[in-house]
Amino acid sequence: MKKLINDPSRVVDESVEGFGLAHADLVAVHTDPIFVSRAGGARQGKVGLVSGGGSGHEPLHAGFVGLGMLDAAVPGAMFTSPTPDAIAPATVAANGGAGVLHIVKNYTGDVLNFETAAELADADGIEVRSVIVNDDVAVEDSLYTAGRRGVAGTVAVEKIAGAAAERGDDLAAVTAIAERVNANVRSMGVALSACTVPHAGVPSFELTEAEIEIGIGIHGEPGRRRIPMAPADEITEMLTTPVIEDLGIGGSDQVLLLVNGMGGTPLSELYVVYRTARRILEGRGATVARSLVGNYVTSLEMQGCSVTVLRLDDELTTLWDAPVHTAALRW
Amino acid sequence: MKKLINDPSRVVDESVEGFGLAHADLVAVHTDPIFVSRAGGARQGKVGLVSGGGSGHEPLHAGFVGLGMLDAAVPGAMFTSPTPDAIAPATVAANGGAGVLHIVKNYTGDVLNFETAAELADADGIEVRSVIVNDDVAVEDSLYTAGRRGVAGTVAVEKIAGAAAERGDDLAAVTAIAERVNANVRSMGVALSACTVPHAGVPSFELTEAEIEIGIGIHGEPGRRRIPMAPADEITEMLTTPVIEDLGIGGSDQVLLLVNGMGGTPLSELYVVYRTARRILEGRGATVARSLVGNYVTSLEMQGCSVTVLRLDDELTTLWDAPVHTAALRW
Amino acid sequence: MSGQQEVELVVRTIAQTAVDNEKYFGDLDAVVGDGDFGYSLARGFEKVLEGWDDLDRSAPGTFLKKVGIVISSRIGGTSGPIWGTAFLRAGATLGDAQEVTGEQVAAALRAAAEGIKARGNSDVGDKTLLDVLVPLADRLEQEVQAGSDARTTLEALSTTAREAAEATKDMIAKRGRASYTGERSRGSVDAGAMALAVIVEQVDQAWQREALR
Amino acid sequence: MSGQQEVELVVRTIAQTAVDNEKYFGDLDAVVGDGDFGYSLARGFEKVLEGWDDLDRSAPGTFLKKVGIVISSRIGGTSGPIWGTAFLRAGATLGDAQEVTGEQVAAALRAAAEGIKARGNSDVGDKTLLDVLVPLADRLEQEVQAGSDARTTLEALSTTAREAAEATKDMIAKRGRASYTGERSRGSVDAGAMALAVIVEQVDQAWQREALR
Ligand SMILES: Nc1ncnc2c1ncn2[C@@H]1O[C@H](COP(=O)(O)OP(=O)(O)O)[C@@H](O)[C@H]1O
Ligand SMILES: Nc1ncnc2c1ncn2[C@@H]1O[C@H](COP(=O)(O)OP(=O)(O)O)[C@@H](O)[C@H]1O
Ligand SMILES: [Mg+2]
Ligand SMILES: [Mg+2]
Ligand SMILES: [Mg+2]
Ligand SMILES: [Mg+2]
Repeated sequence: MKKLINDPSRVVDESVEGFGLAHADLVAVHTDPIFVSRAGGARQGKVGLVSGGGSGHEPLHAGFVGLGMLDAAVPGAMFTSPTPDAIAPATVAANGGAGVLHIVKNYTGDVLNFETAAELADADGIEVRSVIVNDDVAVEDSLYTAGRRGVAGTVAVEKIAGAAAERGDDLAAVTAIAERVNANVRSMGVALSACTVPHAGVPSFELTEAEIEIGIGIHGEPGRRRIPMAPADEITEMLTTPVIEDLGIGGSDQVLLLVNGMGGTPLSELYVVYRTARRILEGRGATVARSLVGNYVTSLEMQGCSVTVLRLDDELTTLWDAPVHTAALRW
Repeated sequence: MKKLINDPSRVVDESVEGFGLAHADLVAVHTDPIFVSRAGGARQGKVGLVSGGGSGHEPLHAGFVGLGMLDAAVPGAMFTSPTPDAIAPATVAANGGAGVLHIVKNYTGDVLNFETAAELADADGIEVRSVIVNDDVAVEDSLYTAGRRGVAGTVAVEKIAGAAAERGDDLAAVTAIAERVNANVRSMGVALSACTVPHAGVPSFELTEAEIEIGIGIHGEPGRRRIPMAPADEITEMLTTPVIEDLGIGGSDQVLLLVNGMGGTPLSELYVVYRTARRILEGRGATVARSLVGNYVTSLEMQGCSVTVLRLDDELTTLWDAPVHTAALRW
Repeated sequence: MSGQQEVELVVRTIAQTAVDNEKYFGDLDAVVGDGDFGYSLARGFEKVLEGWDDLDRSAPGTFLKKVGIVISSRIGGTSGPIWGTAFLRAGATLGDAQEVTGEQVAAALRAAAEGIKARGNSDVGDKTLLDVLVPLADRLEQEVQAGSDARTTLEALSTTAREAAEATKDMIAKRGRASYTGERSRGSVDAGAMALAVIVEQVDQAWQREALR
Repeated sequence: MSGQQEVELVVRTIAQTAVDNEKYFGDLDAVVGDGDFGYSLARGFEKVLEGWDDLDRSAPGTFLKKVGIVISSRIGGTSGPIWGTAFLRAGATLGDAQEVTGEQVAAALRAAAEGIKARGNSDVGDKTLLDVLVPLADRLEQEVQAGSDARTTLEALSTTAREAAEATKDMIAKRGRASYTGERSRGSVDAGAMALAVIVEQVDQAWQREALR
């Protein structure tokens, strides 16, 4: 394992400290427990948005703290959900008196820890709602499983719910918007290489030069199946088609297309994938009305990408277009 | 070699096509010869800015085409300077009647091809000036060498010269600003792993788990020396100190600190490096007035980073802060 | 009958085992999970050991509840809430009794298992630590009913735990991150299940060592 | 005396050699450079071959100039301008003569080398293709003065080129991307130099083949 770190047990602290120094105009970093909140604190009367989860997915979530998006982010250890004693004060920091929405990716650890934190905040008199993001079509959603994972679609939920909160929607309305985004967004990912969690020190799985993992999550776990390496167009097809079919995209749909890098893939390759994913969508009659290409929800240095499609409506488009000013997303 | 590509000889074309589709609001993509210009064409009376070079450094340069930065970018084959027959029409497209500045990274191929293109444009009646960016302190600058390379400092030259052109400076003034930035910016880089050029198919060099290359450029060539792997703080020291000393940073200096990823390094690690580079600068009495952390001038999927320091003055700071609206840099 | 001393021995052994096996438990989780289980458990129980002397030990049940609070608040991931709940429920079951009977200990273990089921929305057969914990609770009840002594009981529990942990190898994970790999989760033991087996074996041995002195 | 036919044989052989050795030349450049030399040369000379029939062949010099223009405009990197200049200068030296003498060919080769020096701000000893091209020009002058026939001359040039290319191994690169590695550029031959040697050998062989028919 070669990484630009000093000590596996200090990497999250040092990285978040560096993040805070680089973006002091946008965020304040709190330590012990560690969380990131907007510089200047919560805006009175605005619904607060808090997200968090294991580290290693940067820029998610701290990179999305700022105007028009999150009010606070809680980074856990690498790939490990943060604890309630960090989520609770972040919730307090995000509260402007109009309640707080927790945006939680659907992993047992995240769900449980946010649940406990919500109870703690509730005991402090803060009204908390939660939306569970579960956009990953690679995983079967049933009562007999842990359900679909939350992956790159989280960016869309955070951006659009953030815009709704910023324009003054109340907690119920912001929650409803977040749920609408989640209901209309789907993703699927591929890994060309694994990643190495610093405290593990070895890659999370081994792939030969001729193999890839399809249907991966964002925690270095193996995917649904291992298949032979294929040209970008074929891989893009394998990612895009399940997403489109699960969403039932067709005819007159307007969509947002997000091609997300897993952290170690050159931008040039993401645009190759984007080009083909877009063609596939257009081939079904859909219009790609908005696009995002880059590293947004990563798995450390993993090579690979995910394709996310969000079905838009006028309101979602307006909220997507609304101003955002964070370290990782800005317009 | 595993890459999200279809065909090594088509990767630049397909990637740039995807880029154009994703950012149609910002850019127009021309094919055969390939170049990228601002959507809507050149603004009359504004000095045009053109840059270019081998592909594989994305988002450089096409990601910086747009308001407040470049007017056109010319991507060559991977790590190969583009030809005059592409640079010349890009120069014509960028010309708003006030002349064009070529921003050229100091590589023999880039310099020669831009030179020829400038002659061609000149023959068409377009006044062309050039600034040669050479910020890499790893390479000795002397008459007996090819001189220092142009690396991540290019972003600062393009941003600041772009702002000067946007505010209406004439060609001589924009050129002078670009030269001032170049005179005050220095960089040095490290590789933890090599990169693989698609048409080569094998990594540009081999490193064991215990080795890194220090003083690398951005074309996968080996660095100045191979040293044992070290903690991030030590590596950061090895990158930052030569940069600071070459620039003579001290006392009351205000600086921009750019920690640039080589393409395959997680953002979290770049912030670990940023934190320490900033401490080193502050330890010398300098003030880090502006910061940029991310993948801006990359070497495909190489793991590693570079540290760039730009000595600011009031005018450079104002121009850095001026609005920019490109695919990769926006505020 | 067991008292504060015995409970402390058990908890201290659990904590020390978690710290000592950080790498092993992490590697188990890495096979089809995300590899953080060993790290999470070690960091959490480290905190328990660090704050050891300050834990409220007015009664075994109170002590267990305090340990549960440290765990829930200091261990991230799935393991914090799940293990925290187990300690909290066990502690609540014991109430403020100074000395507890075998039946009470069995009830506490059962409560821990039920707490995890509720919290984790999971059950026996999902390939989690419940596939060791529930057989453990069953076996403890049997041994208590049979009137076995501590030594016999702990040996029986060790055997049960090890066998149950090994048996998770053939299961398909239905809960936790391992479940995302579907069929591919078959063929390796569950990390939480095996950790519990190792812990029970260590408790057995620690008890023997203490009894010898 | 040589005419259009001989010049076409030489250029076609250069082009075919560049295309055939794409991988070899690229690998040579990859050692301390960026590995694109083979790709650049192959793509450029592919264009020359594609447009072969449309090239202006009114005179050998004109033909060389047209080839130089294709190369400058279609080969990126350092090689485009440098090889382009070589062809342009050689062509200009031959002017519009229909038949050229050995002296003229030698002068053209010398002009090519001088053109590269000027364009690349480089000279013999910098570990570039000049370290083969200049010895080649020297040797050609000698053979012409000695009145050697084509066969003898080409054999001599092959030997000179191969030796000169091998000799670049011990040099430190002072120009081109390889120079960035400083001392580490010692120990491997220069890509451009070796490419030139391979080309000369192929021209030698092609000439023999054609002469046999
Ligand atoms: N829903 C659940 N109910 C009970 N136990 C679970 C559940 N999910 C996971 N586990 C147990 O937790 C272990 C993994 O813990 P941990 O690595 O902390 O979880 P994660 O990394 O998925 O958040 C598994 O080996 C399993 O024994
Ligand atoms: N300044 C120079 N003058 C003459 N020849 C040069 C010069 N720089 C490089 N070369 C030659 O060009 C070869 C590399 O060509 P190429 O790979 O196209 O260059 P690059 O990738 O550096 O732009 C070298 O092996 C050397 O022979
Ligand atoms: Mg985890
Ligand atoms: Mg090159
Ligand atoms: Mg885990
Ligand atoms: Mg080269």
